[in-house]
Amino acid sequence: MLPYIAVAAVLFSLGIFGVLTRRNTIGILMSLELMFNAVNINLVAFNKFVWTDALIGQMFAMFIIVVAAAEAVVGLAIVLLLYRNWQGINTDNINIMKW
Amino acid sequence: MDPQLPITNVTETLLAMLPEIFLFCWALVVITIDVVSKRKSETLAGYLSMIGLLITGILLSFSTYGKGFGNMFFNDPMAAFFKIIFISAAFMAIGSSFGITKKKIVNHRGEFFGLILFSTVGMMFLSASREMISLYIGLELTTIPLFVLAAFFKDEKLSIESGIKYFVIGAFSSALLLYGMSFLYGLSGTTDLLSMRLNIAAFHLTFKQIGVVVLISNIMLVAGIGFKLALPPFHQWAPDVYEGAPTPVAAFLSVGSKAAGLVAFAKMFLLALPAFYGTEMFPNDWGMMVGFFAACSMIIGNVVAIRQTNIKRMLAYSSIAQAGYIMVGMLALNEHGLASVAFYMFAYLFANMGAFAAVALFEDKTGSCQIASYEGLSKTSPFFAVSFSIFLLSLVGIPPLGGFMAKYKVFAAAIAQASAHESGQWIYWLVGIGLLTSVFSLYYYANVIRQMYFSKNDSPYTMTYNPAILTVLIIGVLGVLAAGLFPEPVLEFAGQISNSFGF
Amino acid sequence: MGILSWLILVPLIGMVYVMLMPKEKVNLIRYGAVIISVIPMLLSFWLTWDYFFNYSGSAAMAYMEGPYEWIPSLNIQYLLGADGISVPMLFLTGLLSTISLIASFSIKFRVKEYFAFFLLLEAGMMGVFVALDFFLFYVFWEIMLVPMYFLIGVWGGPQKEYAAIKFFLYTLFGSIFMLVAILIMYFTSEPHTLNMLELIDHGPTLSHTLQMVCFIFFFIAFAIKVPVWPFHTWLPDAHVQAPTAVSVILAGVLLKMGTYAMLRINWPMFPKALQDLSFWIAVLGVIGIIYGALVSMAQKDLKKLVAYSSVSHMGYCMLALAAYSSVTAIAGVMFQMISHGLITGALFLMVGVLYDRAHTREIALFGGLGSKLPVYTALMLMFSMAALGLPGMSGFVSEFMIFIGAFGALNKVLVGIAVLGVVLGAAYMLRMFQNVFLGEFNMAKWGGLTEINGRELLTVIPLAILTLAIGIYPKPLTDLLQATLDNLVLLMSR
Amino acid sequence: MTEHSYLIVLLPAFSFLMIVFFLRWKEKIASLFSIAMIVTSLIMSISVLFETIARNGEAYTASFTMAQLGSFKLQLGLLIDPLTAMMLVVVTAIGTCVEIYSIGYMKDDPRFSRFFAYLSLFLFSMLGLVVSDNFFMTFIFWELVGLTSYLLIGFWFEKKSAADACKKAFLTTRVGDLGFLVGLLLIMYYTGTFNYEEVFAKIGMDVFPPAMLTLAAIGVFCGAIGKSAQFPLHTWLPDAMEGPTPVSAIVHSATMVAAGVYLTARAMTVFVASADASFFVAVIGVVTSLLAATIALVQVDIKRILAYSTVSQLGYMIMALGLYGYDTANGHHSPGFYAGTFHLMTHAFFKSLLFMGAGSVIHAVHTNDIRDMGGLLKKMPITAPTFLIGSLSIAGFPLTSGFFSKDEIVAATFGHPVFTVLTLLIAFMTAFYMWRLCFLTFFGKPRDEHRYEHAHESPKTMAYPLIFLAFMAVFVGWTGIPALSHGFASFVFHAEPYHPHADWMNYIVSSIVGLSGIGLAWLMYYKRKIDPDKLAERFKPIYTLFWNKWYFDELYDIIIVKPILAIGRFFWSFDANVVDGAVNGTAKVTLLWADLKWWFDRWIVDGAVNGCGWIVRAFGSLLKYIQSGRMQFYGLFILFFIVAAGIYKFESAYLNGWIFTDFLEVTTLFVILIGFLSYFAKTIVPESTTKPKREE
Repeated sequence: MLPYIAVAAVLFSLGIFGVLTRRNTIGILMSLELMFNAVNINLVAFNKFVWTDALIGQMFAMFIIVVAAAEAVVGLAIVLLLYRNWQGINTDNINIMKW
Repeated sequence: MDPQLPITNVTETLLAMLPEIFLFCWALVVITIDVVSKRKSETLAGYLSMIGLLITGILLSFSTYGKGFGNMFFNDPMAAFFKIIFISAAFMAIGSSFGITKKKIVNHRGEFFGLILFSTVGMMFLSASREMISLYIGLELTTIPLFVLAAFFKDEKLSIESGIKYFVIGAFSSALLLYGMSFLYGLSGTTDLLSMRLNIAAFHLTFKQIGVVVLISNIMLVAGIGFKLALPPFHQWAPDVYEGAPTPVAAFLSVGSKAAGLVAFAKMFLLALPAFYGTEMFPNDWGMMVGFFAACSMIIGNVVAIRQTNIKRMLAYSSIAQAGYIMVGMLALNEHGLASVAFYMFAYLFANMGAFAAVALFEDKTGSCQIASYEGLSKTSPFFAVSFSIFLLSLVGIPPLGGFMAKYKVFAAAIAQASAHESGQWIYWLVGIGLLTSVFSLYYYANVIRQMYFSKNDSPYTMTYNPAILTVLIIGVLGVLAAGLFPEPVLEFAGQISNSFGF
Repeated sequence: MGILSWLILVPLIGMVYVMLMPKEKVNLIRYGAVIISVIPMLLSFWLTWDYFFNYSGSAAMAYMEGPYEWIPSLNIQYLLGADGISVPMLFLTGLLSTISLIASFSIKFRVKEYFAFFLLLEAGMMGVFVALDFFLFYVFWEIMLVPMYFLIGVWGGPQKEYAAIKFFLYTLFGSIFMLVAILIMYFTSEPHTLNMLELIDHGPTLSHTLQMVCFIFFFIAFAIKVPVWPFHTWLPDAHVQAPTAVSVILAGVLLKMGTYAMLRINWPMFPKALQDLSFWIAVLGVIGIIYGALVSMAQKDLKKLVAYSSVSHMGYCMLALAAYSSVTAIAGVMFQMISHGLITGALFLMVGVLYDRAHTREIALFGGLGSKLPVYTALMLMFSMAALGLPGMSGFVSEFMIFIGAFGALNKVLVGIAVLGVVLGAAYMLRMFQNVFLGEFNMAKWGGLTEINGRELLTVIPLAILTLAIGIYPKPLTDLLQATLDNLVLLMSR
Repeated sequence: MTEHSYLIVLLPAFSFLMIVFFLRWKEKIASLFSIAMIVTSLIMSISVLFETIARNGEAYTASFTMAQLGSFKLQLGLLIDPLTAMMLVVVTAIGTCVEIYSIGYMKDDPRFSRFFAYLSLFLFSMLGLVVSDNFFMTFIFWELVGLTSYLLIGFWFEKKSAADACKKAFLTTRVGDLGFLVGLLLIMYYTGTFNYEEVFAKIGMDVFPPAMLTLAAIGVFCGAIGKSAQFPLHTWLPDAMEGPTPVSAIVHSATMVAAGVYLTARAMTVFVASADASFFVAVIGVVTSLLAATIALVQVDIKRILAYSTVSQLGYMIMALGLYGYDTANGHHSPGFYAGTFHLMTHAFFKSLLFMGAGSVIHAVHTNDIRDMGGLLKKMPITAPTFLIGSLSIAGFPLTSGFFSKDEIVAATFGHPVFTVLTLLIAFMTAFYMWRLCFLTFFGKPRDEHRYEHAHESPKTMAYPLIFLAFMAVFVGWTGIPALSHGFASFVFHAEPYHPHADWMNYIVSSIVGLSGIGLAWLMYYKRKIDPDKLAERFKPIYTLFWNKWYFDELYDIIIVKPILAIGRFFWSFDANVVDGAVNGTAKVTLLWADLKWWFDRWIVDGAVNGCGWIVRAFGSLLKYIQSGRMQFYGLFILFFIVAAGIYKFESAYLNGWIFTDFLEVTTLFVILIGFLSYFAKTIVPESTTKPKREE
């Protein structure tokens, strides 16, 4: 089981790294997906190797996939708006509000 | 009725869920009617939504305690109490958004109100769950519409910026939350919160090393839920989002979303991962860690608020600080603790929604959110000034207003905890920090009052009130006064919450 | 509903009345407010009369109302009562409120709000002096801050905003300590209660540390109100910036709430802590006396001088409070509270009269007013003399009792130093009097000053009469206080 | 009549109230009413005096409780014993004279009726002081005479000197009262009562530790030092001459300033119980007397000479009383008590006579400077002779009142050679400076022709009191003639009088001393045999010292007045800067000394609240930079704290919390971390983008 967990952890960390360092908003969205998928791997792995009697973990993962899709839709819509208002989706410019 | 009594069949379960189901359908109806009526009417959608919320409230009063679908739907006193808060918050947020739907959101009124209603439904589900999956879904159903709502002014950079910030940080923390949850599942094999608590405890007896995992998931959960609460250091999105989002949305965020976070926190940490001060059951003494965050929140919120010139930003920091006070109540693991949290939320609802309604009204009228532009308002719009002052004073915690009663209750709970347990002595410091910073908070709240009252000049603006916002302001004032002067029924109700959590 | 509830309720009704009046009907508001405030004044007079003849023989609470359940889940009750130490305070509050309202006729703008706030303030003050439930007490204590904040902030002098927020912050800062102490008391009592009378029995059973903590917390809260040196810096600002009538209330009633609360709560509840700390309290008192007097001497602003003299005068109260074992000293506290209320109230009114005419309070700008304004000068002389403790006035009786009592109970050298305050008090008052009223009159500059008018006389004459009456024949007051104070001293010496 | 003696006190008070409230506008009626009241009091006093003699001097007492708390009582009461009865007559008699005199003297004053009101108030207070039966009541009236003295000195308050003088008088006497108050507190503490007779009885019972008794006695005597203008508080009395002359005549020579002597006599039992205190009293008395006499030698202001003479004579009385206490405490007999009170009475008459005479002279020539007078004897046929009679009396010319009373004082010093010598020296000086005054004023050639021409005799209302007082100045002392078996002594003692030794010897010595003083003055200022100016030139340092009144005013100004004002100012700025702005740092405190005022103005806006507020705001200014505006920074922030919390939790769970245990510690650490991060955030965001494009 541990390899799976490790892969998930690596994936999660990569996701975090991506979210925090990408300048491209789409890239950030993709990194977020990485993080969600890391969680999914975790859940499924636990279900498969530890708690095999019920499918709770897999069910949870299904829900997460659905919700992540919905989130991605909203996110992409906002990115479109970003593009329209800033003529670009680079995060460097998106700091009008501060302090 | 005994909250533990199961609802036996699906029909009854669905009946128990009737308010949520109704509100969900009503939201669709609102959107549909707005589209069908070709978006002609300025107010139709708004009033429809308010009526829907009222009906939901009435339905709520018929619903019973009990659970269904495993523990996925669990109607306990906490659920009932917080549903009232969510509905009221939504009601007041909608009431204060007539100004922007009249001018700014001309083509999407139905969607705007519909999304608020959807988010409310999410919160209601969230509050009625004792299970991780439904909790997560409730949380997301709450948050995703709010992402949209924050970015609702499609042509305003500020709004878009607040939307993207809210979205990225929100998704980021929900990923963190999920990661923590996944480990909890891994340790217990269940998503039911009560069984999870027992399973982990049993597991820990035989296998001490899982403590590290619990620890990690603990922190992940705090971070994920802390985001919803805007609890420092997970608060940074809040000022930006509050400033950029439409004011009623900010109001709804500050009350509804925060209350949802509280519920989630209570469920996760009091049911699944209870902290035991001083025992070595497993290393999830989250108490002191959350204590640091609460202390930081009170300090940072109140201190930084002093420096703000934009009133929405100031209120954002104020709500960050208020989260700290609420968490003080949460840390009191006794019969007063949860009750005080619930009551605080109740009092805070009226004061904060009222304050945001006043800000929204002023913004609609003048287009400005600067504190300085409130100068001299007491002469031209006395009702506005009086009610706004009452809200602010309630937020400071001046008796006999609700805010004071709430702070009293919270600090009473904390001191009861501190004086009862040797290991809880540090809570005294927390109370001390809380009280001290509440004195600082006077400085910036009073600053607004000062602008409105102390100036010799007359304000160039005179407020005019539409019926909806008038209702909101009046409800706010009455609520604040009632929570301060006759809080007994609410306190009693809140007391049941503690009981239902086994304190 | 008993008489004490009406004392609180009538001003609130008055506030509603004022709020319902249209803002243009200035006279309807002013006279209405005064007339309504006369009712609690008469009630408080009757109360004093009735208490003196029917209840003053015993230390028990009279006119008890309640306990009615208010918030049962927190054991908060509506419980009112009055005894020998609250009745004189109610008398003072009733009288000074009406007088201040009459003096407020010189307020020219935003009259409606002013009178509404003022009546709210009166309700709060009355409440503090009759509340016997801690929570209720705290509510009344805090309720007053808001109208006070507005009264200073809207109608005050040039630095009003600063003074208002400073006052508000300072007192709120004190209040949080009180809140913590109240909560500790509540949770350590068994069964949990907020009833002050029961907690007075509960207090001494606490552990020594806890007693000390609670004592100090309460003390900070009340000391800020008194104000005890070094918590006094809000006072000069608030006094000077506030409009006349508000200064009168501040000096006459609000400062007394601190000492009253010490007598009511702090002192009898934690006798052990009191015994440990009494020396230091006396030291603070003596510092206050000397410091206040010295600083007064350096003042250039008439009102600031009077304000700092309050610090000095309240220092006497603290000195006497430290001498808790002496009935004479505690009686001296009560006398000093009343006489300071009357005298300093009157001095503020007088300064206000001058300010209304001259639009300045700079001592150095005046001189020789005695020849132009004989009546005003005579009254001012009388009140200055009363303030410096001339026999025949209430100030003397109180100071004398304080010295006698404190000398018997405290460190003799300390009291000896405190006696210096008598000379210093004379020094700053006479210096002020000389510079303003004696010397050559500047006809060109102040020729236009007019003599004190009938309305203003109406406000100060009652104070003058009372000052003299208490100074010449204090026996009724001592009789009224005797039983209560005996009991109090017994409680404090436990 | 004795049982109604409270009326003696109350009638002047009634007169005061009537004038203030009803008769203020009718000057004539006001003055007449006031005189009627005091005359009534005088008649009653005389009858009280005779009744007291008839009672063989037994004391009459009555009391009224002002306030009571348990055993603690504040009472007002009457104590009519011979001393009281004597003083009552003296006060009312001189009061009557002065009021009549004032009709003329104050004739055209715009505040004529107010003057009578004040005089009545003064008489009320003085009589109250006289009849008091306890220390408390004495203290009350003690202060009230202080007030009236203040009012009367400052009667012409438009003059700056008068305004200064009245304040000085009040404050200086109040310094003495401080000691009085401490004495009272000690007495109350040890005896539990204020009543004279009870206190005396308790002293007999040894309730006092000796040291405390001495302290109490000296404390009470401090009151006398202030009120009777004894060294070192004597400086106010000469300045008090700024008041109208009738005021000087009654308040500042005959009655109020004698109150100190009266109090010392009244409380004699206390002094008798403490030899140390008595000796202190005697020393103070003689020092004062000598000091004042030396100053009087060179002064040129007629009223000031009389004022210093008053101080000197009061010192005389005090010394006599002190020696009595000392001798009695040591078991010797002494006539000091009798001498002191006797001189008090005679001095009251001749000194008020002298003052009124001086007032008459001033009225005539409109100057106080005796160098501008001369030869007035011809111009003032009534004033001059009466004044000379008064001068004879004070100089101790045989068979005048002063002769008998001064004689007894000399007798009281027997057994203390130093005192005897000094006493005789002072008597000599007294005779000299009084007659210097007389010769310069009334004899010789007029030195200012203009003033001389316009001089005229005063009106009758002023003249008649002079005649009456001159009569008294000669004959009142005869009540104490040894030949009449020491009538006064036996009366005051109401017991077997003590006969001093060597009466005749004594008389001869003091006569010689007095006459030689007059003779020297005659030689110097009438015959001009010795040139006073040359003398002054020769003894220049001493002359300058005397001329400048031993520099006491300057000294007090430097060591007391200035420091107190400076301290006041310092505390004030302390208040504004340090207490108020505790955070502003110690560095600023040092600068504070540089220019207090500037700092006050600069920092008044920074209060403790604002001071704290300053910290809070500064902190707020820093912390707000964590809001860098970049969402990825926010994420980083979250991550950072997840790691931080992880470290903390791991440490507390598995390393047994050996790094972080305290809640406050970690909270502070967290806040500091956030502060650091915000500083970091501030530095990484380029300045160009810090300008928000929001609506502001």
